[in-house]
Amino acid sequence: MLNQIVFAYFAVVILFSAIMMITRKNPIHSVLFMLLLFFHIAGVFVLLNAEFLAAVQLIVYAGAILILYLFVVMLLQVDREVKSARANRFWPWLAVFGLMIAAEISLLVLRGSFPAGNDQTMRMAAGAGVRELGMDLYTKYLVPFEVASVILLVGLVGAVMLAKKTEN
Amino acid sequence: MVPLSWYVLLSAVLFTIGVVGVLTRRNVFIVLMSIELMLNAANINLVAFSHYLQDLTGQIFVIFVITVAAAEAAVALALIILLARNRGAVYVDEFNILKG
Amino acid sequence: MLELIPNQLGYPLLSLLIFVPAAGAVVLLAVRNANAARWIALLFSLVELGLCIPLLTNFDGSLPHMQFGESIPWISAWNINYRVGVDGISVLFVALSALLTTISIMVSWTAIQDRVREFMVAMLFLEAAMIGVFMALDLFLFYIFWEAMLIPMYLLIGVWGGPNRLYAAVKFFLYTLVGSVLMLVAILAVYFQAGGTFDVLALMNHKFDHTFQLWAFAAFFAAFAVKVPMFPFHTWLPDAHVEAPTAGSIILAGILIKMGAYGFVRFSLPFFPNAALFFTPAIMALSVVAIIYGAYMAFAQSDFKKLIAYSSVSHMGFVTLGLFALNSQGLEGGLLQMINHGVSTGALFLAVGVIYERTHTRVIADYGGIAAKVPIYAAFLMIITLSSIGLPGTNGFIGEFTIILGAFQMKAVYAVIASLGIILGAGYMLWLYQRVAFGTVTNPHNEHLADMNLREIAAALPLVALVFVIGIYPNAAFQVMHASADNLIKLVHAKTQVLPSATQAISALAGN
Amino acid sequence: MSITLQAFIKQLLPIYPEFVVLVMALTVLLLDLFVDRQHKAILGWYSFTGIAIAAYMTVKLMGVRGAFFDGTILLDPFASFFKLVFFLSCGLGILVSMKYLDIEDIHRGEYYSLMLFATSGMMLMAAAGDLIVLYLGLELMALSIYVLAGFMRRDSRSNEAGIKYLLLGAFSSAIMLYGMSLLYGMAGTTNLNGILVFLRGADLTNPVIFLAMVMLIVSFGFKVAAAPFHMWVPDVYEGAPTSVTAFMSAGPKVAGFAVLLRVFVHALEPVQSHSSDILAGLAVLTMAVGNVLALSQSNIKRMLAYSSIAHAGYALVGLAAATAQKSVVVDGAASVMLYVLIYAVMNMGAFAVVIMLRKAGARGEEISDFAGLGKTNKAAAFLMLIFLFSLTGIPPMAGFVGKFYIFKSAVQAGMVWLAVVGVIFSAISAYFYLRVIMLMYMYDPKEEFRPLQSPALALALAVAATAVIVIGVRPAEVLEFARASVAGLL
Amino acid sequence: MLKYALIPLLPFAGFLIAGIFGKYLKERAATVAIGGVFGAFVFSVSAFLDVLRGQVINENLYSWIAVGNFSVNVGFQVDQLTAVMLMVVTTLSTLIHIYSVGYMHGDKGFARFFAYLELFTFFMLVLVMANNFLVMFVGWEGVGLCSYLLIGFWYEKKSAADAGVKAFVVNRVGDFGFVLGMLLIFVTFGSLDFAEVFKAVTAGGITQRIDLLGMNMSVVTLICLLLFVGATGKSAQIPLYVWLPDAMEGPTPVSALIHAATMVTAGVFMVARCAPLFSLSHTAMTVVAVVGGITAFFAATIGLVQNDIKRVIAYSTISQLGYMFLGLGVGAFSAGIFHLTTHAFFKGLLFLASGSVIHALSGEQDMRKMGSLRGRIKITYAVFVIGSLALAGIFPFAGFFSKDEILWNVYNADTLGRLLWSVGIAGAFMTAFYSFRLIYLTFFGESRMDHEVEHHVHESPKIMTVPLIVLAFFSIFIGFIGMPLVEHGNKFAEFLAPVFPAASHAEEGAGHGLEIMLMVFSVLVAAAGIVYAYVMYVKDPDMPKKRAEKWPRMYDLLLNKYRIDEVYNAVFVNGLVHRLAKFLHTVGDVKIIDGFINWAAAAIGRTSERGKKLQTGFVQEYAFTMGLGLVVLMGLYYVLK
Repeated sequence: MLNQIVFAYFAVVILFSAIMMITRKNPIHSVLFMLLLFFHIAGVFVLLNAEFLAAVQLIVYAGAILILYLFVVMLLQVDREVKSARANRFWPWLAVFGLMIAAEISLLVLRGSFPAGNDQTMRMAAGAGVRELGMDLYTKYLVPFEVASVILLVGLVGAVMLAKKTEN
Repeated sequence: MVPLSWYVLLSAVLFTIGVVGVLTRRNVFIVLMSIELMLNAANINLVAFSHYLQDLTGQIFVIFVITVAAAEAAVALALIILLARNRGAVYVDEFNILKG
Repeated sequence: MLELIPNQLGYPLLSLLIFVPAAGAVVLLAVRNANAARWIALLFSLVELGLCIPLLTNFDGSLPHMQFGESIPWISAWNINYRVGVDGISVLFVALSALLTTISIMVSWTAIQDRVREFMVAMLFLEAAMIGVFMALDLFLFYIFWEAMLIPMYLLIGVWGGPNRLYAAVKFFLYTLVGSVLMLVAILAVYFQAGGTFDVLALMNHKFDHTFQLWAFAAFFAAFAVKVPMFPFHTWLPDAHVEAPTAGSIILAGILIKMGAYGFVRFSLPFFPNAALFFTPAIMALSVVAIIYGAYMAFAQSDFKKLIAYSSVSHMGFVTLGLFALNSQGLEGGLLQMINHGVSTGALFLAVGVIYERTHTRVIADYGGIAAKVPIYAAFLMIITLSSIGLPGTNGFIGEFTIILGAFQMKAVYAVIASLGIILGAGYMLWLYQRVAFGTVTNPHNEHLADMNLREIAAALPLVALVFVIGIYPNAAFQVMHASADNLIKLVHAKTQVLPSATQAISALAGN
Repeated sequence: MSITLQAFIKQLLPIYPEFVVLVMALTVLLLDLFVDRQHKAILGWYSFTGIAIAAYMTVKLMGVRGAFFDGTILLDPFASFFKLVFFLSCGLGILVSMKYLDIEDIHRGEYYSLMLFATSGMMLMAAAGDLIVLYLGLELMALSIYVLAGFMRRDSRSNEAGIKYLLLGAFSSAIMLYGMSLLYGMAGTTNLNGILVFLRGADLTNPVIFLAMVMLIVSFGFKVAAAPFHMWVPDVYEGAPTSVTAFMSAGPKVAGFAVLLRVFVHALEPVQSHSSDILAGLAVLTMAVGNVLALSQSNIKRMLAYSSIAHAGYALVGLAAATAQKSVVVDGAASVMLYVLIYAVMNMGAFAVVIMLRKAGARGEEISDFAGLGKTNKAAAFLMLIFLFSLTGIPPMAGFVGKFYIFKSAVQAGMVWLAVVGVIFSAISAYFYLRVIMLMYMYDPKEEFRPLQSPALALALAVAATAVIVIGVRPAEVLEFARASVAGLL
Repeated sequence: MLKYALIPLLPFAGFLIAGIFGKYLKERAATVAIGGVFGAFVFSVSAFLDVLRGQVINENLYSWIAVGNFSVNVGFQVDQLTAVMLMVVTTLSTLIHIYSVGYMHGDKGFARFFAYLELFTFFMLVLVMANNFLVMFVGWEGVGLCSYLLIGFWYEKKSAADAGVKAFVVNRVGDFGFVLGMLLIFVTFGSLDFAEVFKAVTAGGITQRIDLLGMNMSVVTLICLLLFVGATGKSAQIPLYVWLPDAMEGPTPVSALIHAATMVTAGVFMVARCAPLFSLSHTAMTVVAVVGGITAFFAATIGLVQNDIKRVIAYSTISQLGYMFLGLGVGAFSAGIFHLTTHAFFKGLLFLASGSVIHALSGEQDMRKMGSLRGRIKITYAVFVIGSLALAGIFPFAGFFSKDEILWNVYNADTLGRLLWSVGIAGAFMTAFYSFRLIYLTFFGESRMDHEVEHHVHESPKIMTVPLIVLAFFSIFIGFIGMPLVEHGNKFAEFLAPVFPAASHAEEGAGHGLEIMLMVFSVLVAAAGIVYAYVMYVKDPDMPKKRAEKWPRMYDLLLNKYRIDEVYNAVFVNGLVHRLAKFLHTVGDVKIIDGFINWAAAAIGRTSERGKKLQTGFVQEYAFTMGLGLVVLMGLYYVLK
């Protein structure tokens, strides 16, 4: 019961801040709502006994990525944003279209059935989950882990290569 | 007890909001963040499932998703900076020399 | 049933016939000098022609079987073999292709000045493909050659053609392509229906179920009818002919459009006899329409080449009429008429080319009265004209008469209408001749026209000779066909359980 | 639990090729610091040798089969076949790049390392036995190519291509991810075999499964440029540096088909009754869009972009056939594999010729720039002739063999209608290919110019042309190879 | 055997030599040519003698066409009928060759002319010697070809070229019937050999009947009618006679040889050859007789008023051919052939003589520009009169015997014999009238010549006059070979008897008395014609004008040959061919077929352009399209499940 209330709270805030995020004129506001959203998603993760992920969510997403966004947003003059239209001219149609997608997905999802899982905390105590995670990550998912590192490298190289001031 | 379907529904709606954002907003940053919304929707799914399935794969998947998102964001922002530099364009609908 | 008699000669004759021109094309790629290119091309085409001598002398006309057969596994996964052979139906066309290619090269000697080497490469490549089409006994192989022909022909028209060549070239290419891709699908369907074989002989023996036959026949028809060309798929032909260079027109009229008819005989009839019978009324109707319609079109033309092109439509109408009469007169007449048309129309285009090279106009009105200036040319043109209007003693008569005879036995009314076509034929051809050769010279340019030179006469003579040889002793050709033709008819009737309707013409004439 | 080095090396065996490519990519980055701007081509040849070595290893590993790293990595003929195709396209891509990069003045080490990264990503996609690896491989490839597309930093067209590709790519992979999450939620595992096992026992009317399948189709369809997910293709192809366009018209598309085959023929095999119909529909739409829109293009790169869409359509026909009937799986899949191989070769060849026309000053991308090429540069024109007829599917070029096999398996699967539609569209396609030939041979050159020439480019053209002719005339071996490689899927 | 083969081959050899080496031979070509035909003549004589000795031969040279159950040989047959034709053809051919040497002297196409004549002789001989329909058809079309070439001999003259084409095409129309006839013969009898076909016929048992356009007729009838269509083409009978008058554009010797003596009689010969067939079909015979009779009368009426000397003779030819068919039609085959023979000689004579006149007047053909020539060119005058008397059928000239035998048979013919007989008599009257009208206009009255023409008038050289004299001799005496009222029938009929079925002989019909009466009557009629002509054109020269003014319509109609040519031109040449062709081309090919093709192409092009517009370059619209695709696919769940 309590869980449900907590979940409801998180869900409401998440959806609210999402909607705010995509409707703000000023991207900086959007970024801030995004921050809010991430926090609450982290909360949902906690609710699902994924404390480690919650942490990652906060540190990487909120801490790193969003801040990066913030920098760039500020780097490029955004005051233009205030004057000009925020959405392209079809936005009402697209909103309706969005509702269609939502309806369809949720319809299909609800009509569907998932393998009966029972909502109980994982057998290993909180925190121990992290070790399990680590073990899997470095044994079973070794290759993907390495690949992920390469991806980051590519991102790095790419970003530097593209964005660094042009010589000559 | 929170039924699984609630999480799924939440993620579905979040996903949709992301889609709408991608489709409607002119500001490229917000478009990018909307995509992040969609990713997060997927993440919620993954974590929820992994919880209900008593299986960690979902969580691991999420870690990778976040990593990728970071790299993607880096490249994206680099390109945006280039465009802003070369053409002063930060609006998605300003990227339309190429068409036809 | 038909079988493939392995090649008894010490050397792979048919493969040589296919690959000698191809080799010539490759050799030419290395040549720079235009004149050298001409001579080398001529040399190779003559060698090819020489190879036809053992082909014809060693061919045993008494057998219906495929001779000089060669069969090498090619793509075993699809059960595709490099399988070639000739029978009484195809052997003559091989020889004709070789002859006409040589002649085309000779007439292009001075007419083609630009990119001579490429031109000759295209010619030889084309020859290889054409000969391959007539020899292929594997549907896949056949289709390869069939399509490969398009490339050089497209270039011949497009690069060395007249002012409106681009339109003509593309029209030719697309028209033919659309037709043949449908055939491709049908070929695949046939392959699976017959349990995974492209072997023509095996397919001849396979009995397809009726509805399948209808569809497959229709698809093959799309390809062949366009090539022939049958009414109403003929409109690419005039354009192509008008724009193509002389050599192109000769090959186009002489060989390419025969392949449609050849396809009917080689594939459509033996594979899908029931469908053939089912469609016969429609096809014969289309044929007579083509005969009359083509003749009328010819009357309306003011362009030398266009007129001849439309006359081809009319003549090919005779061919299809004969083939689908499904009796030996019609079939053999049709086959002979294919050769005749190759000879006569080839010669006609040669004649046009000769005069065009001097005057650079194809407008009939620009001529008139040249008979006085160029007597040899006039005589040549007269002979060909007569052969094309089917005067007895020339090849044209034999073909048309036997065809009409065959058609008459199948359904008399078609023969009657077709004979009307003969009257019209005489009309437009003689009118053409009159406008070109008779009267007084009206166009000052023609005052000092040079008569045919030795090279041109040399190119023309074999055709003139054939006109009379076939006209006076057609059995020489018929004897080669008999066995194969009879066998084909037997096959069709055996598969359809319909007995040859030799002399029911009386009732046919009565229309019942 | 400490493991000796040998043991570790031994463990890595199945991913040696990927390993090599990655190592080369990294070393290129390092070497870049020591090579001055005039001699960057060295890096090109260096990476080329890397590709060669990787190819050699892949061939060596042909014998080994199985699932490694807890089933996340598969080593089977199927994967090997595609790896070789990737090496082919990457190798050709590198060869056609060198001179071009000089002209564009963007000759940098990163270029080659990114190509290698992209290649390794594709290899992982082909070898993935697990949704996670698949996702990461795909992202690795995609990310590298986003950067490559935007590689001409000072050219805003290139930047635009990059950002467009990135935005849409991220969008599509978000959709894919959502689909994957649902799949995971159903099956409880991300392992492809696990998913197969689950679906075998599952109730297939469950809409969630369908939803997941659809989302995967959308995102993979995006990668292979299937309509209606194709719209990025023309823009990105036009904007990106031509050499990159050449590369990405081959590599990523082929990788996309590798994944499509792996997922829809193998993992989602039980739901084929649905996927097959959908794929057939997409195939028709794709062929239509590609061929029809290509007719009215004036920019050769755009034209080839649409043509590549059309070719994706043909390949999808084969895929639909493969998923339509159990009896056709081998031939259907093999036809797709053979087709993408041939397509990669002939398309790279065509782009190589386009690159030859790139001359300082003019971009040389207008179709009209081909006017009179038959006079000014016989060899280039003749090669282009071969590639274009091959793309049209006229024998005796390889393109015909590819199409033939595709339509053959379609007919075999009883999809005659699909084959008919396909051949009709390929007949239409003849028109716009012929237009180029027409310009080359039937018009006179606008102005004299010396096309780009370099040993690398010559080598690339030679390889492509020979391959096109040889496969066209003697397809038996390649065909057998493709058929044998299907084994990995079953 | 060789002997017979040589008969056609010698002229052919002559043709090849004169044709190929004409450029070098020049006038010597004539010698070659004459050698050729004379050789043929010699062998023909010997062949004729063989036949007289009763040695009829029928030999096949080689198998020509053999396809399935259809097989035709190239073969020759020399029986009585052929023998007669051989004599006629070779004799006239030789004479006319000789005559031409003088007539064509100095023409730049001299060698070509003789080559053509040789070729013609060859084909004509093939025609008469053929032993089956197909070989006969070869000669049949071959002579047509030569007539085309010779009519258009002076091809610079448009009218000449036109006339040639007209002749050929009109003949083709006839041949259309001939060909169909052959086809029907083959499917009925399974062969095209005369011998076999006629054997089958006489054996009887050919009873198939056909419903054609509602009429029910026997196969034989249909065959005969079709063949007769061919005959009307060659022998210029209604409705296909129109080409013959125009054929006068050719050089006069050609008119003599081809359009009077030989080729135009091929139709008659062919019907006679097929006598066994025709005699089986009463209907067909009637048709032949009626067409012949009408043509005889109709052509004569036109002949009355023509002013071109050659055209008058041309129409008289048509009319005489009509008589021949009239005879054949009533079963008097030998009579028909007899008239053919005599006609060949005197009509050949008339043409050559007129040629001599034209030659004398340096090319003038209009009788209104002649007159009072009888003193100036005596020989020509003399032979002209002889020829005309023969034509008019005055005793004892050749025409008398043959024509009267025909009329006598017609009179006795069962069906509408009397009617046709009276038509024939009327024709005879007109014949006499116009032939003497011609003589009076040309040789009597005062001169109406232009001056320079006048003082160039000269008699033709020996080489022309000698043949004239020879022909004149024949025109007088040839008739006696068919003299009636002698012991057991006339020799000619007797000679030909074996090749013809026993015709209803007049002897059975009525006694000699009636026959003599009719003869006298017809002679009187002819005489009347001559006198009337004399009155009109010598006694009272402006009488014609009065007559013309009295019946202007009538006169006009005759002068313009009933405007048949105009009608044919309007209906067939312009209407059914050229107009229709233009229409079909513009509508059928250009508008409909190509119209559709180009429309389709354009449609695809438009679609392409429109489609391009969708590619707006806006990322979000691309994304939207993807989303749309997603939605649709998701929706498919409800369709597919």
